[in-house]
Amino acid sequence: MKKLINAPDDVLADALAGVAAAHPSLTVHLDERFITRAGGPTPGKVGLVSGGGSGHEPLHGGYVGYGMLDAACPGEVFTSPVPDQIHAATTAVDAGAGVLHIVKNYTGDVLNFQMAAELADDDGVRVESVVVNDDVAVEDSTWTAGRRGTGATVFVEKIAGAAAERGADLATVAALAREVNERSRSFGVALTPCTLPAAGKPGFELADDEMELGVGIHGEPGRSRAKLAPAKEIATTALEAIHADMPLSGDVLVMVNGMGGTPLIELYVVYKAVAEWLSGHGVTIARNLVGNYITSLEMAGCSITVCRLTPELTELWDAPVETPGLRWGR
Amino acid sequence: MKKLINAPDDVLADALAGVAAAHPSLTVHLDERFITRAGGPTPGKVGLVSGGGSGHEPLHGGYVGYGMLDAACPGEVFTSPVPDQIHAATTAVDAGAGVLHIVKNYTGDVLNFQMAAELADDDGVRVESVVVNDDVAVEDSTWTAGRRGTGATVFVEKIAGAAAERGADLATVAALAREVNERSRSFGVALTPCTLPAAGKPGFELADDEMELGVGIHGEPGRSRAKLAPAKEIATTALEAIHADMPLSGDVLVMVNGMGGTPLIELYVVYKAVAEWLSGHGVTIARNLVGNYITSLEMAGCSITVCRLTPELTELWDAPVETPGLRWGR
Amino acid sequence: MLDTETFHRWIVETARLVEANADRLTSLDAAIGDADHGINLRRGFQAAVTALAEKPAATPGAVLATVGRALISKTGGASGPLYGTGFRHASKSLGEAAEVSELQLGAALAAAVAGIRQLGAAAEGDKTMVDAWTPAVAAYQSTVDGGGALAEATRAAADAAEGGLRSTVELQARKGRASYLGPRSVGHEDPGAASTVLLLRALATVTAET
Amino acid sequence: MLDTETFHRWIVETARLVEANADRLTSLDAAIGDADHGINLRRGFQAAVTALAEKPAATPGAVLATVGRALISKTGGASGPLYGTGFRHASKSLGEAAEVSELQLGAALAAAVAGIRQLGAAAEGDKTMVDAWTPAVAAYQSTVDGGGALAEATRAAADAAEGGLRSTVELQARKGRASYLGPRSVGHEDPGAASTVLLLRALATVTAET
Ligand SMILES: Nc1ncnc2c1ncn2[C@@H]1O[C@H](COP(=O)(O)OP(=O)(O)O)[C@@H](O)[C@H]1O
Ligand SMILES: Nc1ncnc2c1ncn2[C@@H]1O[C@H](COP(=O)(O)OP(=O)(O)O)[C@@H](O)[C@H]1O
Ligand SMILES: [Mg+2]
Ligand SMILES: [Mg+2]
Ligand SMILES: [Mg+2]
Ligand SMILES: [Mg+2]
Repeated sequence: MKKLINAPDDVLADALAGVAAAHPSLTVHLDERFITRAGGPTPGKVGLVSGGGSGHEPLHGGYVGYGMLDAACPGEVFTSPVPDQIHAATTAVDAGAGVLHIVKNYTGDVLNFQMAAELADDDGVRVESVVVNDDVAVEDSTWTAGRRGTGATVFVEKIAGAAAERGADLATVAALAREVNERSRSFGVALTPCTLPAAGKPGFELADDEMELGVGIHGEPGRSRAKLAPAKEIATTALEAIHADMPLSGDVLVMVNGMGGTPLIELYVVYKAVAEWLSGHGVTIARNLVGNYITSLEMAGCSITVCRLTPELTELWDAPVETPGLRWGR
Repeated sequence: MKKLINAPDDVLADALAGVAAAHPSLTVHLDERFITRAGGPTPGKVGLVSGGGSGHEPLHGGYVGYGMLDAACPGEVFTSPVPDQIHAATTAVDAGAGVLHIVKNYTGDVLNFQMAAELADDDGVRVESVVVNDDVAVEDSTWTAGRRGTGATVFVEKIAGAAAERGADLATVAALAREVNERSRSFGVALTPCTLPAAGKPGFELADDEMELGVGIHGEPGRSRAKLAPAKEIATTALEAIHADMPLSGDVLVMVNGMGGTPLIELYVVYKAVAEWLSGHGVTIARNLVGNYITSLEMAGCSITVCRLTPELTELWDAPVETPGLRWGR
Repeated sequence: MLDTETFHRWIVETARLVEANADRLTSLDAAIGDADHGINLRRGFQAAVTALAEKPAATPGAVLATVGRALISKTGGASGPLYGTGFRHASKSLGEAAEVSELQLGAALAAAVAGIRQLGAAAEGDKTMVDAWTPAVAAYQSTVDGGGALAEATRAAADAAEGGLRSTVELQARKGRASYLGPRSVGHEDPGAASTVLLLRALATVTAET
Repeated sequence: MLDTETFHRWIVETARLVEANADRLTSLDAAIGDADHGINLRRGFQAAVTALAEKPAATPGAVLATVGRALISKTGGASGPLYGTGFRHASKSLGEAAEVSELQLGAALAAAVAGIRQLGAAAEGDKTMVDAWTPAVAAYQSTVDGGGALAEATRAAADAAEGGLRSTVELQARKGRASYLGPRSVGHEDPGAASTVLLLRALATVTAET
């Protein structure tokens, strides 16, 4: 295992201290393990709290700031946060208008946020939860834990964050968050595995000519192994899977996301293929992101997320945002 | 070789097409291989042109836009651009106030920019060149090609770009660019090599417990091989090398830069160590960047760049910038 | 009758077994999950042992309440809330009792599995820790019902958990992270079922001489 | 006397040798540079061949002018401007001549190396292509001065370039990317010197029967 760390057990604490040192706009609660905006809660505004395992940076801590999250709760690497830290973050950001929990659909995240919501409820904080489940690589049936939450989380946090910033109430912000989730789908592909610092060896193995189609953001196996293919074919596989699940049309927001170990030049190669496929299918990319937005440690690969926009969603997407990971308009 | 590409020979063309599709704010001259702002040259403004081998994204194309570059000339992967494309870019962005070439100090880049400057001169375009040479890993003596240009390029492009945007003349912009370069030093460390698409195999080899201290951004060997060390030690080695060459004091701008294959969480671990070392030496980090700003394909590792700020440089750093790779203030 | 000390030893022994088997648990999780189950439980049970050491509990129920709280606060993942809730339900079932009979222990184990099933909404056959817990509790109960000694009953529980663990190999996961794999989840032991075996094996060990 | 056709064949033969040796050139560059010399030169000489095919040159000097321009426009790196400038200087030295004598070729080669030295500011011993060019031009000259035939002189040049290449192994680089290595550059052949050998070997081949 080759990592720029001090000791496997210190990765999260050290990284949080680094975030604290790097970003005066954030307050990092090192002991309780959550990150808030430095200014404290915005009076009257609905608070947005997200969280999940670490190792997906800039998600979630990098999305705390004006126009996006009020707090992020980083768990250990690839492990959901615990109820205490979510509870503490929820209480810290409540400004009387209630708090929205944005939760990626993994049993661990769901259970821990649920327990935290109950604790917050005991304190009289109104909490709504939206569960993000956009990954078409896994079946969504009542016989499974449902789809995984991946790239759409970035869209949900941005758009719900913009609505909250404008003063929308908790029910409205939650409804928007759910709408974004419902209109979004993702598909990921891994070329290499990644290694949990505490485990010291890769979570799975891939032959030199293999890729994992439909990989999860924690390196969970996906739909199938396949021979490594050109970027264009990979993009087609991903978009066909998305399109089969949610027919694409009209204006879309597209993210071509790097998983941490893939250089930007390759993401642009993929983006070209994505743009060509979509325009060939009569779909217009109205907005896009190309870069590392929700990663899986040093995994090589990419995920593609598509959201079918409405004029309202586009406008909220364009609204100013000022976070370490996403910034425009101020 | 595992890459998200279509064919090794198509990487650059495909990536440029992807950049064109992704960024309406840019015009990508696909045949002539250069990137300009979509709006064309800004009347009366000094034009800033940079360029170099591809594979360092977001450098340089990602820094074209308001407050930074007017044009970027991407060469083949890790190969300097050719005079024709630099000449074309120079002519395209000249708005009568002359053009500054920002060149990283490699023989190939220097020679090709020099030839382009002569061609532009023949057309009556005034060109000044600043050669960036901030890498303390290699000796700067009259007996060598001098130091390599690395991370300081980002600082030079940002600060000179801000000055040009404010209407400074060519001599002033060039002098500022040189000042930033002179006040900046870098040191890089690689944990893994990277693979040129056209070569198909890694440019060098590192054992499982080895790192390359002082690595170049093209995977050039550095000062020495060493046993992989904790992040804190690596940061200390880098900062001591920088400090030995240019004693640090006062306010600095620090970049902890990922080389393409290193996850952000590790960069924050390094940033913590950097912040502690600097504050232990009475140096104040006034501004910082943590992320992938000048990469080496999928190489794992990081580089640390420090610039000794002046009030003027800080103000220019803070000025609005709107590029795919760096954005704030608008 | 089991005293507070025995419950304390149960947790220490569980922590020891988890530590010794952490890599195996993580490997199982690598096959059908995200390769952290051993890491999670090690963190959780270390926290439980520390919590008990820092603030010794006065009753068996208090031991389990502390453990449940520590697991929920420190484990993370799916297993943290599930085991934590199990211990809290068991604790409530024991109430303030200073000593615990085999019948009371049986009720506590039943409460634990009920709490886990309620929170996780998993049924038997879903390839989760429930597949180890359910036969274990049943085996304990029937041993006690048949007049077996406490030591016999806990051993029967551990053995049945092991049987339950083996049964998970053939199953397709319908809950938790492994369910994302669909048919590809077949052919592997469930990590949570494997850790449940350790927990019950530890119980059998500390009650072996009672 | 060498005609336009021979000069054309020189470039085609060079392109062939570069193609055949591209991996070796790249490996040499991997050791002390950035592992692209073979890739760069392949691209450059392919472009030169294409340019000559698209717009046939009328004189030997025109051939070299086209090649110089193509190398500068397409190669990139340090070697592109250096070789390109070399060919352009050689072209200027040949002027409009329709046929080239051994004396004229000698002057052209001398002009090439002078152009390269001027642009790159490298001296002999700096571990660059200059270390192959310089003895090659000298050997060519002294063979011709001694009354040797053209074929002999070009072979002597290629052999001397090879000697120059071997001499670079012991040298520490003072120019180009390899200079960043300091003492670690010792013990390897210089890639540009190696490609210079190919260029001169190709010249010897196409002039062997003259
Ligand atoms: N809904 C559920 N009900 C019961 N047990 C579950 C459920 N979901 C997961 N588990 C158990 O949790 C184990 C995984 O725990 P762990 O790896 O620590 O958490 P995570 O899956 O969040 O990484 C599984 O092997 C399974 O036994
Ligand atoms: N200043 C110089 N003068 C002469 N030759 C040089 C000089 N710098 C570099 N070279 C030659 O160029 C070769 C490297 O070419 P190449 O790998 O194509 O370019 P780059 O170094 O830009 O990647 C070296 O091996 C050396 O022979
Ligand atoms: Mg987990
Ligand atoms: Mg090169
Ligand atoms: Mg797990
Ligand atoms: Mg080279």
